[in-house]
Amino acid sequence: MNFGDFFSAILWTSPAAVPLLLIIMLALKPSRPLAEALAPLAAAPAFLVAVFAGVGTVIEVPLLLGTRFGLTETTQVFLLFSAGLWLLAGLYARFYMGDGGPSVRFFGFFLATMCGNLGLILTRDVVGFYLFFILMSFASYGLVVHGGSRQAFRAGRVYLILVVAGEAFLLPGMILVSVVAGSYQLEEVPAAVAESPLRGLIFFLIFAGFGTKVSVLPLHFSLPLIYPAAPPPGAAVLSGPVIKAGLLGWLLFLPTGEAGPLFWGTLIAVAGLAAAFYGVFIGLTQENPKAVLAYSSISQMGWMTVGLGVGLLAPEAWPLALAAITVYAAHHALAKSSLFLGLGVTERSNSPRTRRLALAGLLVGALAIAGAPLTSGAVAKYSLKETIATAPGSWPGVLDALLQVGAVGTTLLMARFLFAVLPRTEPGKLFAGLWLPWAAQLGLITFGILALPGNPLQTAGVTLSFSTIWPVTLGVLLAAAFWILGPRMGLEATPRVPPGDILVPLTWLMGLSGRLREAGIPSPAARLADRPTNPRYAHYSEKLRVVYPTWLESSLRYWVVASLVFLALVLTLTFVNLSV
Amino acid sequence: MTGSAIVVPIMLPLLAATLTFFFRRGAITMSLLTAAGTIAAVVVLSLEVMDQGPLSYTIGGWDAPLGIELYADGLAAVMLLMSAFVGTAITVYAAGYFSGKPAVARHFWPLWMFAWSSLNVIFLSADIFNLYVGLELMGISAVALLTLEGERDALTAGMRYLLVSLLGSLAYLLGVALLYGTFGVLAVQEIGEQMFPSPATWTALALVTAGMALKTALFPLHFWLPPAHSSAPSPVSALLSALVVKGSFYLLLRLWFDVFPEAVTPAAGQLLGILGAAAIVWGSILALVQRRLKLLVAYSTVAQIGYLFILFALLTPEAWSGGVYHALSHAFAKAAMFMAAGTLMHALGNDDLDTLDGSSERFPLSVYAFGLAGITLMGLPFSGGFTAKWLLLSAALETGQWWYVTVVLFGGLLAAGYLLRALAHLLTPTPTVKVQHEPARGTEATALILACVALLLGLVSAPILELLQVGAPLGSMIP
Amino acid sequence: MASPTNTRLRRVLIRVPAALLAASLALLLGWSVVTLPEPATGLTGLVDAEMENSGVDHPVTAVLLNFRGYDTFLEVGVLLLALVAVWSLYLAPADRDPETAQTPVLGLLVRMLVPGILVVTVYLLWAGTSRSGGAFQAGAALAAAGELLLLAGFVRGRFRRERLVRFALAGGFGIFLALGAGFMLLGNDLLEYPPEFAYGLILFIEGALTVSIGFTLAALFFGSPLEAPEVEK
Amino acid sequence: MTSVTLYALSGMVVVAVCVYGLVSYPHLIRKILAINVMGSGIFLVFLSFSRRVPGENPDPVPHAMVLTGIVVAVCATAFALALARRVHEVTRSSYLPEEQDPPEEAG
Repeated sequence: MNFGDFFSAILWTSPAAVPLLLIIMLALKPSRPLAEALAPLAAAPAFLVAVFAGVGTVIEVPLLLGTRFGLTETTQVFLLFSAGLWLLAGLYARFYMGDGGPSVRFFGFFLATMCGNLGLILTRDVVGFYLFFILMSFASYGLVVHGGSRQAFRAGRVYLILVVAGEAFLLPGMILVSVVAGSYQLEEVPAAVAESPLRGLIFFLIFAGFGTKVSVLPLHFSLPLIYPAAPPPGAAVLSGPVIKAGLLGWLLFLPTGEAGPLFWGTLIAVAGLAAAFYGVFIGLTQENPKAVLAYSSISQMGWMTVGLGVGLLAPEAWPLALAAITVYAAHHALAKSSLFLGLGVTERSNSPRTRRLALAGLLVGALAIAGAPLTSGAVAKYSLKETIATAPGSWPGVLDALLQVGAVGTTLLMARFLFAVLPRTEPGKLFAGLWLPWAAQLGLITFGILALPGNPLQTAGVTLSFSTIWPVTLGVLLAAAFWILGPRMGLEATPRVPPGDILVPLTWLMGLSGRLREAGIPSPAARLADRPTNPRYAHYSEKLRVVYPTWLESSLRYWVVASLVFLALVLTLTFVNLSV
Repeated sequence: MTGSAIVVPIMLPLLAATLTFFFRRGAITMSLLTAAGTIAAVVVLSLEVMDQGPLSYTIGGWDAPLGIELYADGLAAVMLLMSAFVGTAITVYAAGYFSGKPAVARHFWPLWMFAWSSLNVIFLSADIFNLYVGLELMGISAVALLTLEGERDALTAGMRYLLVSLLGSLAYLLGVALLYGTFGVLAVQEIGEQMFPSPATWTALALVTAGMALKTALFPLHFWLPPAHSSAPSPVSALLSALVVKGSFYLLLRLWFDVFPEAVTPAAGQLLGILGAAAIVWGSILALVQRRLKLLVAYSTVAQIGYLFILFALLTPEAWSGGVYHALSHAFAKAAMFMAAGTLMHALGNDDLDTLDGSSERFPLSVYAFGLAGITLMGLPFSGGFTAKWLLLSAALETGQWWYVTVVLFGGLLAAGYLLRALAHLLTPTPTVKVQHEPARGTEATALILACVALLLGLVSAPILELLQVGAPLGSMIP
Repeated sequence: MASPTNTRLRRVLIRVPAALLAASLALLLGWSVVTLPEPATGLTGLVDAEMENSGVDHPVTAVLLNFRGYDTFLEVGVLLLALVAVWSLYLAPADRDPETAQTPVLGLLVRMLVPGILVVTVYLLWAGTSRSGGAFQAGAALAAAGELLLLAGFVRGRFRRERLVRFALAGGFGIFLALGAGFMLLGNDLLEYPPEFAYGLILFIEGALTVSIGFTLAALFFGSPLEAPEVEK
Repeated sequence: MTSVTLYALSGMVVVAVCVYGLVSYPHLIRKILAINVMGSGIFLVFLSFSRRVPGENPDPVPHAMVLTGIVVAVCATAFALALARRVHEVTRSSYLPEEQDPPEEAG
């Protein structure tokens, strides 16, 4: 490896290596102050790589099982918005967390999650992607439980269960992918998967494995718990770059751009639609603004999933779908995390003036999510609409209508969010350091469209079409009507669904046998659970678990037995060779 | 003169063995110098192998088949690196461990130097009879090290181990006799080239394989291992579990892939694979019910050895590399684990799991070492064990042998079960932790460093796997 | 306790399968021997061709100390290892009290035999270069002299001049090692001797080995010269 | 069958008999003896092979191997006997702990 290679290896690995280095520095007392000062800027190298490093170069780094780093046009966009968000959230967190032990702990997990997130975007090989993905998933746990409350730990537990479940699909999925591709290179994956006889299995494993991160139904139930539990900068990165990593996993590992069974695209599109509307309906019943945002994320990820489904249905138009999904992902990451950062600002606003300003900022973010004209949301919706048009059969008409209806729902959901924020005040110290990153984000959401390639005026123009204006208007009108008329008609008591919705029956089911036992009803499950307490069963269990194995083991130790086994092995090995 | 580095890992420990036998003082210094020299030589050798491909070295100026040659390919280099680094750690740990026991230490040093050189003799030899001498050197020194402290359990375990070891070696020697009778040469490479199936070669294969399976403690021939490894002095437990079983495993690997490939049938490989899978399950089940920490760790070795044998059933480049990588990372992790367990046992008087409650408060470094080593044994991501399991799983999926996937994954879960059970005891807070002896200086840190290396092996797999591909028998892996 | 019947049953249960398996093994081994390929090949031709370069006249000695000197070198290592291993057990020495051990006949016999054995030792050593014999045979004879002396109570297992004895024990291996590796500094391979000195060097090494082997074999018989330690925990 | 094969066969029979002894007699000294004699059986096989090679002189390489093997076997046997003695000193038994002392062999 000559100097130039070495230098570029350093350059390309720095986005993942710098956070790791900072974690080590945080762990060691002497270097801790320096690390604390630098931690907010840990994503800077990634940002620089995203801006300057360019697409197409792939360098090999002799780490892991031989990993490769590089960028494609898609991952460049992912890296750009992810690194940007990590930077903003890092600066924000520096001021939000203050100094001291909790801050160090938070930044430890923050940096580890960042390392995983940025690493998986940059890596160009299966093993690297998988390992960074795992690092990100497990490190996020620390962000979730940071508050240390009982709810936080419950959320963390639910989150971990989903992560481990996802693992169970991902590990075999990833290994299968590399086996069928005969290579660890990501570029070769989609085609290899499409041609493999095992493609159905691989498709399922990848869909479910990354689905836990994307929050596809019914694997969505951790989101409404973890967003409220995490502190605002943590929730911002979880809802921004982290959740998009699951989407990136789908984009990289599913056989996109290849002709595959129609069933796959249909399944994904339907799953996306279900999540899109389910999120809105359940979200409207939430009281906690962060839970509302979580359901909004479920819904919005659903729309991106629809885009992917359409892309699979119409492989020839895949570049268009890919662009739409990428734009949508960037938009949603920015807008959603801006709402979380804004929530933090609003909570700490200590004067009516700052509070009004903060609410205004939230309104901008909410409008962007709703897809109001001149926001990034409108651009995202527009590109999705273009993609939908490429779908085969009667899909375009149906999907287009649903997209517009969905936009009404999203607007209502955002209104629900704003109403939920209004009554809250928790005065605290408000630093400029909280305002500035947030303001930057809002600027990106609104003016960022001007930076898109093409004529800015034209881009602004497409966001002003009838199909973007009417859903938002209708949504706002409906919300206003509800706000004004609701109390008079006694409608303020909307139905309440606990955050995590299906989690409630799930936990109930898991606790069922215990409850039945308490009620005196024996069930097979209860009997199983009862075993250790029943002396007769305990006896058997002890025998099976301890006595028999120990007895068998001690009989194997008899010299006679052991040496006869040895002789038998000699003879068997000979005859095994003979017989073939 | 190029390539002379190859004799250093053999001659330097032998020189140290003679000197430490002869002089009462300075044994630790001599051993540390040996360690440093061995590491330097092995690193140089590995770089040469990486650079120039497999190396041969003629001894006495006589080429094979008349003379004996040393041979170093990627596999040998990786094994030498393993023995050099783990051996150095054992040297450092033992210096602390035996500091208060001059009468035991006096014999420990020459015996350990003999054991160390015997491993390197085996890793480098390209002559089947010379390998027999190496095996006996290893067997006798291993047993003598085990019985060093003269405790009752260790003596009986040592007696059993010696009988096992001699039986295994004699089976091997009989195999050598049959091979010489058939081919009239002793050089590994020549026999490999001439190999053809015949009753004598089948019998030789069976004898050699069974002998090495016995010495490597493959289920159901593992009966001698748990008593031996658990009753030995802690540095010896570490070196037996980490290195000595790898010596005979290495020999088996060499013979199957370099000597016998023309005579082996897939069915024989499947038999070993099935025994390996059984070892994983059986070792784990027994580890789960142990009440003593060192026995638990010893049964974990029984289980982990199972992974090594799966490669014989899968027979792809990935499986071969994965098996060897498992041997490598297990060496570091298990040495660390036995060292940590030994420190705790020495400090708290015994290694009953209940006695060890709360040791994490007094000996956090040892408990960290135990936990980190556990990560590798469970095969969690970013550890050396993960790399090994990834490769084994790839091979199992590639060859469509699904049930090995289940066994490997299930084995990871079982490992988590027994290790977490031990860790739960170590982490249980208790008001009174009675410390009988303070651990010697450096012993805790040594275990921790080894455990960290076992983890790091996951991060830097690529260069090691690349080295391993030099002269690999089944071709190269997925790039 | 097991009743006699029970024990007999147990014995049958053990020995019948053991006999059956051992018999199968015998058949297997016999079959392998009978079916060995003919004509057999060996290394005779190669050894004969290289005899003149080996420095000695007897093919077995040439193989032992030159062609396969590495095996011999390691085997001397095994010998030293076994000694350390036995000593590490701290067995009480097998000393004899001269008062009880020595009858007049034994005393006289030993006095007469030992010098004779020493002569035989030297002869065996020298003979090794041209016919059957060599360091091991000579060493074994030397060891027999040592054992006779011990059994007759002339020497004791716990000796005083420990350094000297240790030198005699480890010297053979040490000299072998030093010479074998030392010539590497001159650019030779390991255990490769300059041809012009080969004969002398081999004889010298054999001599040193004879002393060490004799002492070691005797010492294996003697037990440990060291006081058993207090239990060290 | 040539006399050479006969030697080899008898070596193999010695090995098999010793294997039987090693398996079925629990006394440690018997086991050690069985192993030692088994080694001799293998040496016999080696030596018979040295005469299989056509030609006037026997193949010297098996001789050398046997000489080496004998020394190794002596070492192993010496250590095994010493260890058995030590085991007897400490446990007062000449058997491995899991083996019972059959009456006819006790004492």
